[in-house]
Amino acid sequence: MKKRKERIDRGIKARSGDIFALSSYREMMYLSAPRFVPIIGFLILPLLLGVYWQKVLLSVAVFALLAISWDILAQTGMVSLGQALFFGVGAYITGALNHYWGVPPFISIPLATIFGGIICTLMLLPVLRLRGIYFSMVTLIIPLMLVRVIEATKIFGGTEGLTGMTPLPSRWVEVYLVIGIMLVCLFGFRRMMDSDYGLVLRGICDNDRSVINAGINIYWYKTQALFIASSIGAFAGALMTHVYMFVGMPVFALDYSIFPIAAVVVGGPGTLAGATLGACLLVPLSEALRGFGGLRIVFYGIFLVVFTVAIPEGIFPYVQRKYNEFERWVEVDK
Amino acid sequence: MNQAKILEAININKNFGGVQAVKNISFEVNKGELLGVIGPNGSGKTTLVNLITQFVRLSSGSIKFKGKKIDHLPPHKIIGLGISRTFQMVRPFYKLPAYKNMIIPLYSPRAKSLLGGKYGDRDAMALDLLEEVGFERDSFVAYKPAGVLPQGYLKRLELAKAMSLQPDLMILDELFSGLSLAEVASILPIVEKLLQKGISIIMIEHRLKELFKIADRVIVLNYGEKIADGYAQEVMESEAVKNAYLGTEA
Amino acid sequence: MKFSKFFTVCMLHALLFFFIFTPGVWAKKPIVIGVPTSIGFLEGKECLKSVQLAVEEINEKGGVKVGNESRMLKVESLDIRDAAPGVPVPEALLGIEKLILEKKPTALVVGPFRSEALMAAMDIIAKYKVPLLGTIAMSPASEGKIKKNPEKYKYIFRLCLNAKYLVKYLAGTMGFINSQFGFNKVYIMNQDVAWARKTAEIVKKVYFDKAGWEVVGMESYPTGTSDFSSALMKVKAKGAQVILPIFDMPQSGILVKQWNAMKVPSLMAGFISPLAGPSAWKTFNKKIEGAINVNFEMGSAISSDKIPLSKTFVESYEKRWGKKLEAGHGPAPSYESVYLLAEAIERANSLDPDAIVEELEKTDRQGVMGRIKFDEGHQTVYDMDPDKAAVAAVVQWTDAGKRTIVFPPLIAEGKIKLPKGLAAVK
Amino acid sequence: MLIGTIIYALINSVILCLIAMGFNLTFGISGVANFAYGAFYILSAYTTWIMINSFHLPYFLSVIFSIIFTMALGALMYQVVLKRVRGQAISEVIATFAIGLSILELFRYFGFVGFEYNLPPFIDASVVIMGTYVDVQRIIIVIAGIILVLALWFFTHNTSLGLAFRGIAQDERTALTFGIDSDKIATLAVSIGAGFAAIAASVIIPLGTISPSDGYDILIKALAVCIIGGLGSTGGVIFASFLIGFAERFTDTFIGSHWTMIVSLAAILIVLIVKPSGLFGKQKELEERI
Repeated sequence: MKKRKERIDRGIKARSGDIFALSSYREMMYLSAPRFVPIIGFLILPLLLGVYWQKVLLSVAVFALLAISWDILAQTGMVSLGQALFFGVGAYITGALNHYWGVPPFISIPLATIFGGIICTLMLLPVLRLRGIYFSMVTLIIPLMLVRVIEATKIFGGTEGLTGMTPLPSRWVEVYLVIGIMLVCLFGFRRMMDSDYGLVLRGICDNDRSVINAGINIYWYKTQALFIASSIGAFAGALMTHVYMFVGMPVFALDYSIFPIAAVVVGGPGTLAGATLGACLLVPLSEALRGFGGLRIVFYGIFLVVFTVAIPEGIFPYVQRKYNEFERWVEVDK
Repeated sequence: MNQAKILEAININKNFGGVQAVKNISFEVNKGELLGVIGPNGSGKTTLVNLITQFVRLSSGSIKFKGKKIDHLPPHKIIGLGISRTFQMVRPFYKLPAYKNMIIPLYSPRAKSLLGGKYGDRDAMALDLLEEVGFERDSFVAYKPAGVLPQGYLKRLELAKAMSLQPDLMILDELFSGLSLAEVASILPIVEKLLQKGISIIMIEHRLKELFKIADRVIVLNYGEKIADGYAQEVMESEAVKNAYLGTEA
Repeated sequence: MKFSKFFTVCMLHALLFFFIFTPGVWAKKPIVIGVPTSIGFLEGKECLKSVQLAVEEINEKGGVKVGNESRMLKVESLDIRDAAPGVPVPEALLGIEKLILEKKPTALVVGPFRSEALMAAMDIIAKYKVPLLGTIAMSPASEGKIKKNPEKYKYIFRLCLNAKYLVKYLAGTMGFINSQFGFNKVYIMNQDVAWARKTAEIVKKVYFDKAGWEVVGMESYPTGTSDFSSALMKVKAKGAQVILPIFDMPQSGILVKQWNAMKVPSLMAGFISPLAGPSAWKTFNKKIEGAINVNFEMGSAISSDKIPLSKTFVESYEKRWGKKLEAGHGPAPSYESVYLLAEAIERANSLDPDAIVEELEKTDRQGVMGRIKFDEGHQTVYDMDPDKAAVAAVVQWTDAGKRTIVFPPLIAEGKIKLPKGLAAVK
Repeated sequence: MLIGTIIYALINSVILCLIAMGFNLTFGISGVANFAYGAFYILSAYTTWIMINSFHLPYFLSVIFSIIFTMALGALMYQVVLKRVRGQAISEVIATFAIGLSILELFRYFGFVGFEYNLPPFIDASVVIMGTYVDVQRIIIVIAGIILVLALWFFTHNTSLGLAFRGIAQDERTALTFGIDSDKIATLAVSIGAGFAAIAASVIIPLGTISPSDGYDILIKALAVCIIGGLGSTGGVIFASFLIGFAERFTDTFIGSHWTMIVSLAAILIVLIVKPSGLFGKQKELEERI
């Protein structure tokens, strides 16, 4: 009991007064290690890995982005079953820009990020007024139907898709660009969700009446969260388009919707770091399981069920707790 | 005594799929007074609050606040105009420290405009407000997660949240329910202080004794209808009220 | 008791023999043949089994001679799931790359289902220089890519029918029907995917429009369609004598059932994947009499007395796996591809990809599908004469659940019979 | 042509209605959105197939068995998984979706693909209705659909269990005070929903073949109908089925088959913009402005 109390104190002091953190070398290490270890790890990894595992790392980062985007939405009370919508819209925008007008990737990707966000937000705007699972149902359906629309109208290359996108200058640019953006998103949005703005977003999920009662327009905040999340997803899609030099109907695939959810559920919802951790565990695991073919998806399903039912908090909170407990042990020794 | 009416409800009705929860009620709240609303369970009191703040839409009738119609506005706009309410069921953000619970109202557009278009130091403001409602500043109570606080503190927190918006009209929905006598006694002065500041209050309450101590006027609801309206003493003695409400409750 | 003892002793001896006398073979690592495809689908499943069959046959005969020693073949398969709707192409590509990098195969066979996956995979294959003998994806676009840059993409070969030859066969069948019965009104129904749509368009352009047919309707169906009543009513209303379907989705079975239930008096002649295998008779409850279907390659769930190898293949497949071949597209060329590869390796006498490719290009083999030769786009040449090129087979379901090859004439076993209610115009 | 289209539109509508009914029922009563619905549909078809082909049971018995089996599985899913996450919408959705995914992919993995996996029609014949050939199986579907709707109506209005269902559907908290065990009712709701999926599969699958990927299509169709009709409203489901059913067939005949999907999508988007809770959606919380 006493120990637990100490942990809470540390949290508040560390957040409110930087001076405290500077009091000892040890404290600084303690506070900065969780941030610097993953950053340095992600920056060094590509140098150590072969071409194939670099591709896997790229997938890790892309799915981490989608998972972060999912988690932001979920924290605002919107459970999406269609991250593929964001991914696909981003992918098609950059694909079309590049294919029809020859816009270079470094302009088309940011454009796709912003306009992808706007388009997805507009598409889902009517559902924001509804509580409950409507949002999930609609997000599940829209990407699958968009596929059919593209199939039927034959826009953007129809079933064949568009090929021959301009690739990024080199695979190093690919890997470091996506890792960089992922780290920025992870820490930036983690900070945002911890700020008072994020508090309002999380408030909407916990108790929307209470937030309305504060005179805050929750739809406006939901719209903002939706825009942020869909922009992240659209960026991931846009980047992948230039990596694979191809955009087609599979960008709306169910995989892009299920993977991120699995990553968040396994890593631990509500922290963004959990989402990233989940992607870091699941994507390589999925590579290892590749030999099992379709059984892999079955494993996912079982994983998801077990985690939602038995370990709903996920891995990250557990790791976090362990990390804090370790430090407390040392203090008592002194 | 001809004070300006701050809130005016004219013939408001509410249907819930065939059930008439509020029947043709009219009433008004004068500036600076405390209006008590009483009635047995299920008589439509909470629905009335929801209708005023537009958490639930009117079936018919109209509501005016400071002379302007508000029944077409969404709830957050109404709250922005200067009506704030507390909930009967308090549902704070359990994981957050108590003072962080105050951040959301302090982050609202109204709080911003009150400070002249800037957000202040919200943490400090939150602690100040909490002190006002009885969170001792020297203790750690304000820093504890809301989930571990006793009911009395949660109600105070709810009150502080409503106060943080510096409303002109405050609606307190069963603020005292579930509290001990001592707790009620310690919160009552806070409400009186609000009245002194000139804030009008609608108070929905089951604790008649405490209510009548501070209420200027009282309206009584039964089965969605208003059966009495007047000064506290008059209402207490009205036959209809005794039959419908006091009689049944005893 | 005695028998089991004897049996155990035998087994022990066999094991001993295996360990003592075979190191010469096993010292050298086996030659790995990679099979990256969609194993969760019928065609993929049967292709893989055909490859395994061929590998076992070759190993039984002592493997492949490289230099002075015989080396065994070994199959490494990986499910790239590219045929499943909703699996992203990058996901499939990553699978191929993984197979190449981790199992170090000498060559790949079968390959992707979807043409866009094949097109994208070509770059990876060119990068790692591993020959691919594709047997599923059909888009001629890959040949164009090879012709444009032969040095880079020379590692890609295709043994199965491509869309161009499919058109040739469909047009040939239609011409045959026209000359026999004088029919000239057709309704084209195709699945809304690239290869089927293109095939339908090209057949219309190069054959129907020129030969004076009237195309009374042309409709593409998105994957997942479950009701074809509108089109079938139109067929009847407009008096089309022939329906040309081009479908490879499982739901196309509904079309056949509905065609039968609505008693549409037209000849169903084209490609519907569920009709290819022998079990279709049972699947469709004996209601498919008269339907004509193209089996894309001789040997893929069909055999002809005139090509003995095709009979051997179909029979040994059934013997090995205890199940008949059902896929009308893929198994025969998959089986053949292993033999082509083995021969090319022996001729090249090395495992160097460029040497193997050079020998593969020289391939001229009388196999299951007829005579196999590659053109400059590395596509197996298909034609109507099994002694000169590879052949496909147009098959009609007759009463009693038998399948008769009706086209091309050189291997035909019977004449086309008209369904009830439809009479020849001539 | 027109009459034929109307006849087939009618059949199509009943098919959609059958598909969506179970999903809607489960949600209406227990508030559980069973995203494993499509998987149950496919699972029951495979169960029937296995019963017929591996255990050589008569067709009729196999169908009955598969319906009971699917219902038991639904109840099991509630007891083992959903009970523990009850009330947490996120977890419910994820868990049921994941279960559905596992079931479907497991079938695919074990090689349940191919055209031999199909069920024969109950009666293999066709009749002529107003000049249009219709197979008897489709007529059976229509009859089954009508019977199910009537049975459901009778059940919820005349039996005590059915009344308890309606009680829970209208106000769970009050129902609890009357001694209705909400866990038991929810178990039944999921189970009956699964049973509806099984019945739908038994009559619809004989039209075509069984394939795991159809499971996703079925879920999507059910969702589309429910979104348009209003989740939890039986009348809404029936109305929406007819709306989509007719729209699909008429676009197919008069515009082109590949436009059918777009019609559905457009319908969903328009309904969402005009009346976000669906045409007949009348959930209490949706009446509030939140």
